[in-house]
Amino acid sequence: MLSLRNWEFFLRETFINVRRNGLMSLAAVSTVVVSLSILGSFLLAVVNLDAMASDMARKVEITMFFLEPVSKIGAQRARKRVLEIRGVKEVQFVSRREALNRLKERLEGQIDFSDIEKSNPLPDSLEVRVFDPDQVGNVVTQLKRMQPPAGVPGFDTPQYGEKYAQRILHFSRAVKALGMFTAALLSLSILVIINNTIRLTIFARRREIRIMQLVGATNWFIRVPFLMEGILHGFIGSALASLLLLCGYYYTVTHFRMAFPFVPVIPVEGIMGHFFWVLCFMGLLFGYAGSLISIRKFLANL
Amino acid sequence: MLSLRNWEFFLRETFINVRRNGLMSLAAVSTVVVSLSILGSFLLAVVNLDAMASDMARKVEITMFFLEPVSKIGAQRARKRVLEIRGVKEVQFVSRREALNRLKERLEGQIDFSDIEKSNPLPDSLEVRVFDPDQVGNVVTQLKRMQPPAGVPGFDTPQYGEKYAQRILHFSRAVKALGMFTAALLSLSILVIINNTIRLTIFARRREIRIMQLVGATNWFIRVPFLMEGILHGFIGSALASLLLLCGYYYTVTHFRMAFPFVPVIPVEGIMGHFFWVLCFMGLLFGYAGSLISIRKFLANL
Amino acid sequence: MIQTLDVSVVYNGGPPALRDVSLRIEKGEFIFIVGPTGMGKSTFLKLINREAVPAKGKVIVAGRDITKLEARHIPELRRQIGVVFQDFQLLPQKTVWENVAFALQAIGADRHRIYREVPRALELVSLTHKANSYPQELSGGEQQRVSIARAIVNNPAIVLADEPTGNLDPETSWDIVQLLSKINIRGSTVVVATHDKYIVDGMKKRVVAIENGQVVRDEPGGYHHAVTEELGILPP
Amino acid sequence: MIQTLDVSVVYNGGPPALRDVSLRIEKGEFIFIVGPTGMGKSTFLKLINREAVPAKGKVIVAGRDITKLEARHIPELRRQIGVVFQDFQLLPQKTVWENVAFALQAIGADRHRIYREVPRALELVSLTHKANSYPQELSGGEQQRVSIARAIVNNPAIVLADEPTGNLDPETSWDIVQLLSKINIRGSTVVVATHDKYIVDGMKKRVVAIENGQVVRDEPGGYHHAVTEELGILPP
Ligand SMILES: Nc1ncnc2c1ncn2[C@@H]1O[C@H](COP(=O)(O)OP(=O)(O)OP(=O)(O)O)[C@@H](O)[C@H]1O
Ligand SMILES: Nc1ncnc2c1ncn2[C@@H]1O[C@H](COP(=O)(O)OP(=O)(O)OP(=O)(O)O)[C@@H](O)[C@H]1O
Ligand SMILES: [Mg+2]
Ligand SMILES: [Mg+2]
Repeated sequence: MLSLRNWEFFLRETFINVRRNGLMSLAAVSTVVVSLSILGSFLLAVVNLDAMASDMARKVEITMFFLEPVSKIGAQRARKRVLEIRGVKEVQFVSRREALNRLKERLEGQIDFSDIEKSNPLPDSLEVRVFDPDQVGNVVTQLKRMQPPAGVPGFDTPQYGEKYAQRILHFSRAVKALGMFTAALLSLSILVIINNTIRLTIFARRREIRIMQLVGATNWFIRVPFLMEGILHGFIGSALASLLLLCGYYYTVTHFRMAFPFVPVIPVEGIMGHFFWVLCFMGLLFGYAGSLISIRKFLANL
Repeated sequence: MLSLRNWEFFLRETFINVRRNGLMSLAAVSTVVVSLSILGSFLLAVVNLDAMASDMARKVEITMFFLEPVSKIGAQRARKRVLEIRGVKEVQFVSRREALNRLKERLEGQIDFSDIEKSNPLPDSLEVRVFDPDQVGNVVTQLKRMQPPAGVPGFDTPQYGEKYAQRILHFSRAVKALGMFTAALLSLSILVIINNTIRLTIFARRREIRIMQLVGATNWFIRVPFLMEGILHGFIGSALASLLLLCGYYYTVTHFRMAFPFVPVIPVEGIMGHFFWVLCFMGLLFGYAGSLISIRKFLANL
Repeated sequence: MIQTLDVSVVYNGGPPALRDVSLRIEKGEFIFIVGPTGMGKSTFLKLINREAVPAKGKVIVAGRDITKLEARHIPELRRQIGVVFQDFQLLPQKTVWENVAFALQAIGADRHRIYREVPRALELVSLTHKANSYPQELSGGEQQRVSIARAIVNNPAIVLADEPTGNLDPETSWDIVQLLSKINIRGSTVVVATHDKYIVDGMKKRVVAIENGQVVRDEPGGYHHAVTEELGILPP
Repeated sequence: MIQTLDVSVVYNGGPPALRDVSLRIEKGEFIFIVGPTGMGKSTFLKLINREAVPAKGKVIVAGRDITKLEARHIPELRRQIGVVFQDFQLLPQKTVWENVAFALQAIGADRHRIYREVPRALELVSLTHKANSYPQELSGGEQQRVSIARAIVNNPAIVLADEPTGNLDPETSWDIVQLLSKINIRGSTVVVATHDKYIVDGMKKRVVAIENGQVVRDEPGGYHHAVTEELGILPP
């Protein structure tokens, strides 16, 4: 039934319709552009927020205090041992001296350090970072079990801001969940909007559909050009939206980085290809779904 | 020209049109609902983010270290003096003992406090909070100039996390600016969407407009029912959106508070009245503007 | 009084639909416009209610050259003219009653007048029983009669009827023409474009024949010149 | 062969538009349906292409009871029927050429056939020069002829013409009826609903008169019974 001849007809038909219904095409495309831009911006924001939250979570540190002062070589050995534990990403040795310097910096002006500096009550330590913040608990358990290598003093119980870590983790998970939920809701909303728009463009041509039926055209013959039109509108709209968003994102990221160099943002290159195609696919899908749903109603009363 | 009789006609006309064009009315209203819900959610998020940022900024503290240990009465006198300074909101006396306890808590396990506890190298201090984080600089200047009351030791230079405060302030301002900018952009997008939808509903009835012109109806006579329809659609849509958002917000806030009790969120009561009316007004305005812009085109070719 | 002076109408780039047409229709006249299909009858009627704007020439209606009318004054002109459109032009979302009433509402008539005139007009075209139907629910002839009722409901000074009997049987056609005639006697100028030979021959009124956009005949009599001669009516 | 058996049509709740109509139209017949306006002629034609569904009775077209036809088989039926609609039903977004071509495209005709048949059909109704115009740019009679061209372009087994000459002058009307007659001679069954007394009287074909939804006369002859008697043609 779907011969080449038909496809030729449908293609010509679609382009003619788009051209002759300029106003409606414009309305449909601009609605797609605007609504997918909204959706896209939101997705970009969520992706970044998620990256930030993960970044925060990744900063959770476990500190292993040596029970006694340790030699450089001993520290290195201990460090290697810790690095072997699964889930550990990074281990840094912090000497008592360094630790004191850090403390001084932090409490500058609040404490008179002259007394303390002489005795230095701070111990040597290892700072452990993990790959996956979810694994902190596991890593700590293993750290507790670990035997220090020969010639190296043992460790105190591993310390980490348990409450803080929990909170950050909680937060990062909430961001992810909320982001996904809201993205789903927003996608649905955008689908409603695009569907409404396409429905109205078809509604404006309901008489034509009726006439085609009267002349003996089958429903699929009438439907195909409308579907193709929906797809075309969706695709053009989403391609424009993608372009707009990428430019906007590039601009924003550049400025944001200058203003907040300490906040991690995903670079344009990191999302470009992927994002572009996802959005175009969405536009296409929404256009198709919108016209499929809408035309059904008008084809009903044969 | 606008007699009572006309208004009666217009009102009846509007309601008849809305009823007879059920499908179009549904499309228009649901588009308004969805798009204003998006806008509304965004505004709610921005308002809350802004509140959080302000809250953070408000937590910036200035610490005044006494040069020598101070008596309770002396501390009270000094506190009063500081409170008189413009822009100061709150002043709290922190004794050396309290300060040490706090430090212990913060550095738990990192330092052996037995040495320090004996000598306690921490000074007595006043913690000063300001009303407006923008005023921190001013307040500090005044604190520096301040003479301590008689019988009270002087102060060290006031200390505050200058960099941190700047950052928070910067951040809070950025949130506000970005929020406003994005809100404006989003509003514009929503206006485009609603305008497109209304334009399509009018487009579907372009022949009717032409017929009315041929029968001798003036443009304003044709226009008024369309405008009223736009307003009605906008109003109904926005009222529904408001309701939806308030319910959703109430639900979200309740759950969010349970999950993150330390994050300040604006309670439903705080936004209810105001928000409801703003959104309805927006819907009304968008509906009106949309139909005004759209109908113009179709009235042109008399 | 309606008068056209050397009027030509050109639809975007095509050959002229009317060429140098000069015609004078007196107040209170009853006139038929006849001619083969696609020769310019409707275009001539459209000139009078300014649906069409001439490329050249003057169109004078009630002493005013309406080719220079500003857009905002067009409704005033159209309110003095009742038009039976060849394609009816009924509002699809309105019932028969509302369609007829709209012509009165548009001129700002009060409730009282509307409730008096609309039933009367529907009565005249025998459509009282279809008052609450929508145009799509009517037969072709019924739609045509709604268009007629709307055209005459506000007693316009001028009635333009474009093929008002194309969808009516001979008996009903004759009734409708009698109705137009009655309105004419009450003072309205009536211009009827028609293909209905029976009616034109039967009425023995002034007949203007348009062919290829030009007036080729203008005399009282029948649809064809032969009939006019047969009737023994001489050109004035 | 078209046959209706005790068919009644009721439009949502109103009085029946057709009442117990039984009519048999043989293959290759040429038949006129006449009757006053709003009495059910169009409804009768709509039964045949299943635009209208009877409340009661059977409608048999080409040996099949189409009242029980499934929705997806309706296009097959309609492709065998060319319809001249009373209100033309032209696609406003398509040119004259495209409108006529659409009837062929819908039945899956190839390019070659389309490029051969469309110009031929336009030629038959003398509209070759308007091929690239849109329906809104045509006069009433021209639109009507486009509708006719579309109805005959694919040589349908049945042609239903609803008031095909309502917007045409007597000469053109006669040409169109001759055209339908020619198509009839080539084998199509032709059913014409009309008010045109000239044509019915001139053709001397079978005439079915419908009044108040019922067949009140069925005989070869003229528009009115009197004419039939005058012509000296007796009912079969
Ligand atoms: N809007 C338009 N755009 C382009 N051409 C037009 C337009 N309206 C009419 N024409 C052309 O002008 C010519 C005269 O049209 P008009 O409608 O005046 O004819 P008519 O005498 O009323 O014919 P009919 O008896 O068929 O109604 C026709 O050839 C027609 O195609
Ligand atoms: N869709 C519809 N809904 C309701 N009533 C209808 C519908 N179509 C037709 N009718 C009614 O059915 C009756 C017959 O209509 P039909 O169109 O068959 O008449 P007709 O003989 O073709 O008249 P005409 O000569 O005026 O075209 C009319 O009274 C009409 O009002
Ligand atoms: Mg005409
Ligand atoms: Mg009919």
